[in-house]
Amino acid sequence: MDTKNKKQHRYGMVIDLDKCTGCGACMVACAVENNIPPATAKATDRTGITWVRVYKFDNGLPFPNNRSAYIPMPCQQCGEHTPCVSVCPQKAVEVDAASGIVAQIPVRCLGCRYCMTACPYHARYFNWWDPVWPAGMEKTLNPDVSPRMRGVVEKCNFCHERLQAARAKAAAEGRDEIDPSDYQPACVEACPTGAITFGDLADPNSEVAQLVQNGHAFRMLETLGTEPKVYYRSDQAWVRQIAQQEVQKPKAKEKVHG
Amino acid sequence: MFPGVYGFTWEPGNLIFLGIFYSVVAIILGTMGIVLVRSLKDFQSQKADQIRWKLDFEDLPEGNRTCRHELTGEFRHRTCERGFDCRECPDHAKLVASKIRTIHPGYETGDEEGCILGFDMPLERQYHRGHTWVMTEPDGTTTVGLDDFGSRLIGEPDEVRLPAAGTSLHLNGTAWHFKKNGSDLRILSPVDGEVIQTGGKKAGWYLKLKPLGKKMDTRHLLRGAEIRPWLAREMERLEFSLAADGVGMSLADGGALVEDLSKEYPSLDWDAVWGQMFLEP
Amino acid sequence: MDKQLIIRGLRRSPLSKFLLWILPWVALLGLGLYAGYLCLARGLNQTNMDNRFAFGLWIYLDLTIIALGAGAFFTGFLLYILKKDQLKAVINSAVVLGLICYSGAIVVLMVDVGQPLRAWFTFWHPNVHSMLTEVTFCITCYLTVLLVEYAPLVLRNRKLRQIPSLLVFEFHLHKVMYVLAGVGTFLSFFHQGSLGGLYGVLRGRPFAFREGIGIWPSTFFLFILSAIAAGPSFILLTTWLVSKLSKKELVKREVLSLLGRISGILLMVYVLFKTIDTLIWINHTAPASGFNPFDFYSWEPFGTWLLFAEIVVCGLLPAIILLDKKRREQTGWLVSAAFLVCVGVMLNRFVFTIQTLALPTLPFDRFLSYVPSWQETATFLAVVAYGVLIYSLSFRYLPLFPQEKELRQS
Amino acid sequence: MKISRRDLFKFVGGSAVGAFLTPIPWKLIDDAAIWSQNWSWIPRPLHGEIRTKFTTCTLCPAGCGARVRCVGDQPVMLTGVTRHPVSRGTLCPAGLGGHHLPYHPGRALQPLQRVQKNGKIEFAPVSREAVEAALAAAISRLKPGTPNESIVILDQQPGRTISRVYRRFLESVPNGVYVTTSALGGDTLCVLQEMMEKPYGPVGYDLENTRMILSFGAPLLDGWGTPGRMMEIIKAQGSKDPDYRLKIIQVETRQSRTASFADEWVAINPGTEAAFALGLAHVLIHENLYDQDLIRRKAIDFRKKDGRAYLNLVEQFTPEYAAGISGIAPDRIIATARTLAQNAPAIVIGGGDPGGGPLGKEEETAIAGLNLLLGGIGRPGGIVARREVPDIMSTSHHPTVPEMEIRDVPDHSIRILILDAAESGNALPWALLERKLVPQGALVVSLSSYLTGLTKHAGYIIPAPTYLESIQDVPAPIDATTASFSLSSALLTAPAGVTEPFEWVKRLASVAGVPFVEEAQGSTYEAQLKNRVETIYRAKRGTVFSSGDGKTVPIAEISSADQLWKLLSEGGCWIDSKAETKPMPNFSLLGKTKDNFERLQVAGQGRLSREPGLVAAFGFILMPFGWRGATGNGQISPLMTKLFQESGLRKLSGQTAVNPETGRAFGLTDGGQAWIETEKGAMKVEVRFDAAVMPRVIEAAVGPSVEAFSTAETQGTQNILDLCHLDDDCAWRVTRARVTT
Amino acid sequence: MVVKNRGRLIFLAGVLVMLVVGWFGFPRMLYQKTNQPIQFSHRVHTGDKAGLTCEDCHSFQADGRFNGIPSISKCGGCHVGLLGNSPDEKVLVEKYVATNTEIPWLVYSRQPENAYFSHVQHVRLAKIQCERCHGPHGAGDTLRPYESDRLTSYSRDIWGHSLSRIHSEVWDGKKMDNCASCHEQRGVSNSCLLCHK
Repeated sequence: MDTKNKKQHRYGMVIDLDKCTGCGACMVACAVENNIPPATAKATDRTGITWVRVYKFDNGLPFPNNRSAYIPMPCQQCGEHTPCVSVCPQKAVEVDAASGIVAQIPVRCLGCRYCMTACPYHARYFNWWDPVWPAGMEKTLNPDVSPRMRGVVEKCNFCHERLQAARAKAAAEGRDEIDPSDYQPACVEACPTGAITFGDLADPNSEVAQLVQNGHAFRMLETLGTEPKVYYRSDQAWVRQIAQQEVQKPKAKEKVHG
Repeated sequence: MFPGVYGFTWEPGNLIFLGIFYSVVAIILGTMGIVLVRSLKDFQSQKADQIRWKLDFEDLPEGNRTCRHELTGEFRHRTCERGFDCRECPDHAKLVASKIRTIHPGYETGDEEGCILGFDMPLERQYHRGHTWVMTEPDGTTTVGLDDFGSRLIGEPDEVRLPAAGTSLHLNGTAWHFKKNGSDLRILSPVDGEVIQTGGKKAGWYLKLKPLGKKMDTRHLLRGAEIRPWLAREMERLEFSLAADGVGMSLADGGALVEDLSKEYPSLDWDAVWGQMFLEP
Repeated sequence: MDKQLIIRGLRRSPLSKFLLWILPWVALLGLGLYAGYLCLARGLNQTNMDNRFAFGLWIYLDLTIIALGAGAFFTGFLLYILKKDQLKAVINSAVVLGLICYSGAIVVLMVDVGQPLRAWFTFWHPNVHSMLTEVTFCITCYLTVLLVEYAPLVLRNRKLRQIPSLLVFEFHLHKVMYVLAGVGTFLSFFHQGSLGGLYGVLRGRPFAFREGIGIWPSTFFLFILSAIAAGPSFILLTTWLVSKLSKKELVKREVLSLLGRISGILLMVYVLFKTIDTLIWINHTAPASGFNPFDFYSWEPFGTWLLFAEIVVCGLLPAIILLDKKRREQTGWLVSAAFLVCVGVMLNRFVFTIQTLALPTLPFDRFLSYVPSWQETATFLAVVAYGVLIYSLSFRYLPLFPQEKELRQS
Repeated sequence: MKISRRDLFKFVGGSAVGAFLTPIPWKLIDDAAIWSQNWSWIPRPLHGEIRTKFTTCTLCPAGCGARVRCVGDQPVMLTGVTRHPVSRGTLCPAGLGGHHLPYHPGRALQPLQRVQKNGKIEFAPVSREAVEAALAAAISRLKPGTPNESIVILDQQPGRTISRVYRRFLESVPNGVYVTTSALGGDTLCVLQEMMEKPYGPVGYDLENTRMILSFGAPLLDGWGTPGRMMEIIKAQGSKDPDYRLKIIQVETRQSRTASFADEWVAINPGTEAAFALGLAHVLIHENLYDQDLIRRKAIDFRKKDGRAYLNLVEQFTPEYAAGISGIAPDRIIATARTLAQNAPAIVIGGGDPGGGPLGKEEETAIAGLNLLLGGIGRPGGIVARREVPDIMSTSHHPTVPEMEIRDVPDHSIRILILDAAESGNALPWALLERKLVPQGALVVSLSSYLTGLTKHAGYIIPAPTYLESIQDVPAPIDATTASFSLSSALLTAPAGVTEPFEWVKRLASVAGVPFVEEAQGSTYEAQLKNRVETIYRAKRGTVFSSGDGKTVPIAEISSADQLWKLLSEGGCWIDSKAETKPMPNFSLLGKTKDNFERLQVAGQGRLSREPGLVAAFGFILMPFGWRGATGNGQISPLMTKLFQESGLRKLSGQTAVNPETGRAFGLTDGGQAWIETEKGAMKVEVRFDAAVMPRVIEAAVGPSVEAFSTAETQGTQNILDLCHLDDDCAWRVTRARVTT
Repeated sequence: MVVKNRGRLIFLAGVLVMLVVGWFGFPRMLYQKTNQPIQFSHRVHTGDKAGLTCEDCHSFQADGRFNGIPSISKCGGCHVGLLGNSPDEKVLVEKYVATNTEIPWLVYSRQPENAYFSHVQHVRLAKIQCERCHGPHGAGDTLRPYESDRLTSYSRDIWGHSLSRIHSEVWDGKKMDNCASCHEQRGVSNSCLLCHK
């Protein structure tokens, strides 16, 4: 297998916010696929691990004109100035040249969490606890993904193990390139409304590349210049607007509880 | 990290960063290596005593490092730079050769023979700044002992550790140890020599030495007219040292030290005073 | 035995009083060690840090004490390289403070990282583009240097000095101190810088992000400047404090003045550059990332008062005091100004650690607060206690202030 | 030779230097790091042959197909089955984690008895025989013919083979009553059938062909009906001509997921759905937008006859009048009615929130009336008839005990209550069941896999196998337009101590000596199921979907009943052919019940209208809400912490939302704590400010508590449902509450 | 007796003792030896007698997954009864084949959970011989005892037999460095994700 002469892929996704109902299937499917343990009793939305987190956001108007939408935030797989890669002191993070996927290798990670402070998307998660599954449930772990230990950072890698499986399948059939239909991340597969489209952005004929071209597509925090490979789209102007408004100003003089 | 180790790339960034790092490590290790080699060399050539004296001497307050030629008035103000070792001092040699020696007036005031400022300081002996006397015996050996000033400062020691016969002593190295009130005091060796005999308590703690070379070199020792001004300076120093400890004690002219000073003023920091007076700060 | 260890001629309180003094610090250290054990054995869930507040009290502590510890390298630099011989009076104390700061920082870092057993991977597989790699390399090398610098001090202890081999070693070690001071200056210089770079390179945190000067962000240099400005002030402050606590004169008054003057000059330079940097950030960097710079200050209590306090109250003001000869000669003014300088650098490190993380980046993010857990606080306090203990022991048994004996006798 | 201390030092020093020339330090440093990468307490996945199996999800009545990825025989992942005729390739989040349920820490693994120990309720092990003896004794004490002394089996997934067995059993004992819960989403359909003069048979929503849905709080996009069906419609929206896209209007107080996703969200005052529905009817009639032909021909109470006709009722509900009650502007009511008429075929769906409880019968009558006015019954894109699953023992052949909804069961009448393990996924407050029990000495037995929810109130617990541990049949979902039948297979062996409900009923019958000795005795559950499959096969209707290859073939192409059984037990699905359009019988727009005119009139004033002063006194209206699957009494995968605890995507029990302005006016803080106090009690909750919440309403989540994922506690010690006011018709949608800090 | 340079000799003795301990004693302490459940002769199976190739037993699934050590059913395919007279075969037939129990083989080249290795890509696409990594394992008559690191529970084959990691044979050692250097030689990417899961 000579990766040098192989096609360079840039896997990415387009998430249609008009189709996301915020059901959370992606989060559960992701956790099942990637052997993410259930939370301990003390975990919160700030210490938990969900490689793809669905946020709710609204148009900021008062009742009854308030409207809200949901936005799934996996690792945005930044293609330029990838903030987490350059900060990692021991190369536990890198951009995979063949796929464009930002790789996080927990067994290399020393748990300094610098990458987490660097990531503006909060798409990186630290294992504050050792993973614990209820007795017996560890039998349901996915053999293609290794469970992590406490003290390391982890994040979405577009279900890279599925890319591996697709490559193995291609190799078994004597092919050098995978069949694109063999590689779909778990969240994409699980999304009941088909809100997530996944594919190779480098292939102009792919569905994702077309969707990106078709207008109404945008990326989060584009002005930072990190060139994420996760795109969003919405036909609703307010959704597009709010997703690009970088800082939400504090509302009145609310007391904030963290 | 190293070429050949997985992950190493020949990128300029890598090379610059690691180059700097290795240089720093090399400098630190190299410096430490040099220190170790030098220490080992000096330690093996038994220069420890010499170094100790060098360091101690540098630690002495400037007033305690007065040149002997200032005592005699040849200089108005002069600080010794050589650890009281006049043997190689070109100025000393010059001054001795010129024989222009101003005799301190005190010498002529007619102290009792050998009794200077109330201390028993026989003039046939030569004295070291660390309050030891040296007397060259007719048989070519040399006797070394604590001078009267020193004896009175210490009084009755709790313990004395004399060197065994055969031990080589070096100038300003340790001659013997006194222990008193928990303080460990080193008495500096006034000359180079090999111990051939030691005298116990009854004999008044002395050492008999034979020269290491052909002849005992005593050029650096105080003698004759230098003794009185030196003692006067030592009295001053003592008073100063005691006063610093907050004791309003006065050694007015004519007064003499009692036999065992530390007994009289037990509350004083004698350890510090002895350290000062025996040149062991 | 205790008496035998105290430098001849120095006055130290009776052992019982000394033990009474260190007892609470030992207790605090014990508590902190227990807290650290909890964090290592059970994981960092013992802290109140979280995915959003991935850095907390510890990193803040780290940045701060390293900034204050800059006094060590900078004094060494002034003394050994620039031959400001007057500073010989405080160099030993500065070395001890530096050692405390750096070793404390490393110990806390080892608790702070999730997998300390793998920390050495940084050496084996270094990512030279990471500021943290630079930090790691510098901090380990500089700690080694500080230990080597501290060694002669320890060897000067009265009892250890009796051992001839150690005496010789100390003698030769002292002779090469200028080399170590030079290396230390180089390392610490980069270390301070890379700590500043740590935040300055964070493109994803537009509040901290600074455009580069060469390959470095401006914070790289500002941290160095602020650290070397604060370092002498910290030495001044600690010397004054130790002198007050021990009721002894430790250094000559003009040494303190000199420290103040150096601090003042550097601070003035720092304030100038900090102001320029802030203006560039307001007018260029932040808008370029798509942010209104003043939005960052719209979350109470992190208002613009912080910026004012940092640059004017704790920057310009003490700089003016320290540069005024008349005020500098008055201990009250001198010490207060030094205090302000230290507060200023602490505030600066606070803003970069805590405010940076508290501010939302995503439009639907919330502003977050964070309160350290008792384990974090105890570990933090243990470092303080560790510092006090090391300093107390060093002060008692080692020749920290060469002028002390002289001043006592005069 | 004497060895001095110095020698020892030298030796140690030499060793130390030497050590660096050996692998010891280097290997140990490396091994220590490797050790930290392979801690023995970090579980390792099973490795083995990867197999794909198929089954049907039984966690709610939706009946979704599931593809099971197994390592050896161990299921490790569930995904939807592409082209599955019921679920359309989709699994909901609860279904995605279904394979974790056998390992849920809250499982009951042996028969348990509720005991009081030191004033605390505990569950102590008990023998199965003892439970059976106690029940047999209680059965023997039941006096035949006394309707206020009944034995009830509560079945939340009716239509299964076991449901039939239950009914047979109840037929054999004195005063047996077979009870189901009000099926959310199906309520409108049930009421609609009651409004028909003659039985019309089962009906379903033809969502695929409709152009508009007006939903009264039904969580259309959040686990309603068969979730995959609605999702498929959303999925297809993009490729449709905008003019023909499905338009959804959600009428709901809360900005639910459906409300935020819908084309329009009509924020309605709590408990005033009837007013809005009647207001719409008023506009439809006044603007002649209704199906005049149908109404003229079939409606029996449309004309103004005795002043109590439908028209008289509707007359009162002018847009202005309805607006005053529902808080929706008259223009909006008129516009909505027009939109409904313009976007024919349209469907109006009632139901309500799975946690907020069902709408009342009156509201459902008004909503069903809208469907009738729009003429949406029996035509494509409306409410269409379907056939029953072929069953030789269907009720028409063998009269058994009637099916009754729990809200229709007289209060204080149940002496023995048996809870079936199957879940509807919707909330069911214990207070509702408690009200139906005799005040003293009622015996409650739960056939449950988990020691949670309603089961916590049972006197005895008989552990039942959980999902994937037993073979079960899955009947057609309530909203389906065609009947379907599939099987869930036993991919895992149930643990010892667990009893299949069928076996248990058989044992109970024999212990109690009831004449339950028909073909069931001596048979196995599997045989019963096979029997049913055979019946389907013999009916020769419909098609069969095979999960393995994703193909659908007519049943005629299946060679034998055994082959059909094989296909179904490998996750296949039988789908009935479309029912022919049946002529509609006459209907009453007010429903059959005599006093419905008055009842609707009252209901039209809104649920809180009876004591208007109290609203002001209490200040807040408490509205519980939930998510089907997580509000039920069953269990959800511990991994659901991702949606609740670890992301805030869904609210946990004890979390509430209020409008920021209301919150501030009442001194509440965002993220702070507050007490909700109602006539039933008080509860401490966490308050979040949300601009989408109606002023003066406090929305409280009916969800799992944090402990529910790691212990036997499903909903914590206290549940917001305990605070809710239960209406006479067993609705608990709105409750007056006081909120204080 | 006064020996000249006594101190130096004692120091050197310390060094020497440590060298012996480190290079000879330490490996014995670190590694735990376990015998395989039964002895198996690869040579008998691959030689003229049975004539099997590696892939006949260590086969691939259709989707490219590597089956690794064959399951007992594979053994049972031939060893229904005794084919020879070796005592190990007797154990195989009686203890494992007859009861359909899997043999608890200890896999010499077992990689940790976090490593992903695709046999199919190496064997089918890159056409690398089994011997490149497994050495002459397939030609052996016996199975050597399995050695595992007490600290990490890794097979000794991962670090390689020589503790210095200076290996005389190309297949000795299956640490990441070994994989990486071969990848480097062949111009294959050394991306982390390629081999970590």
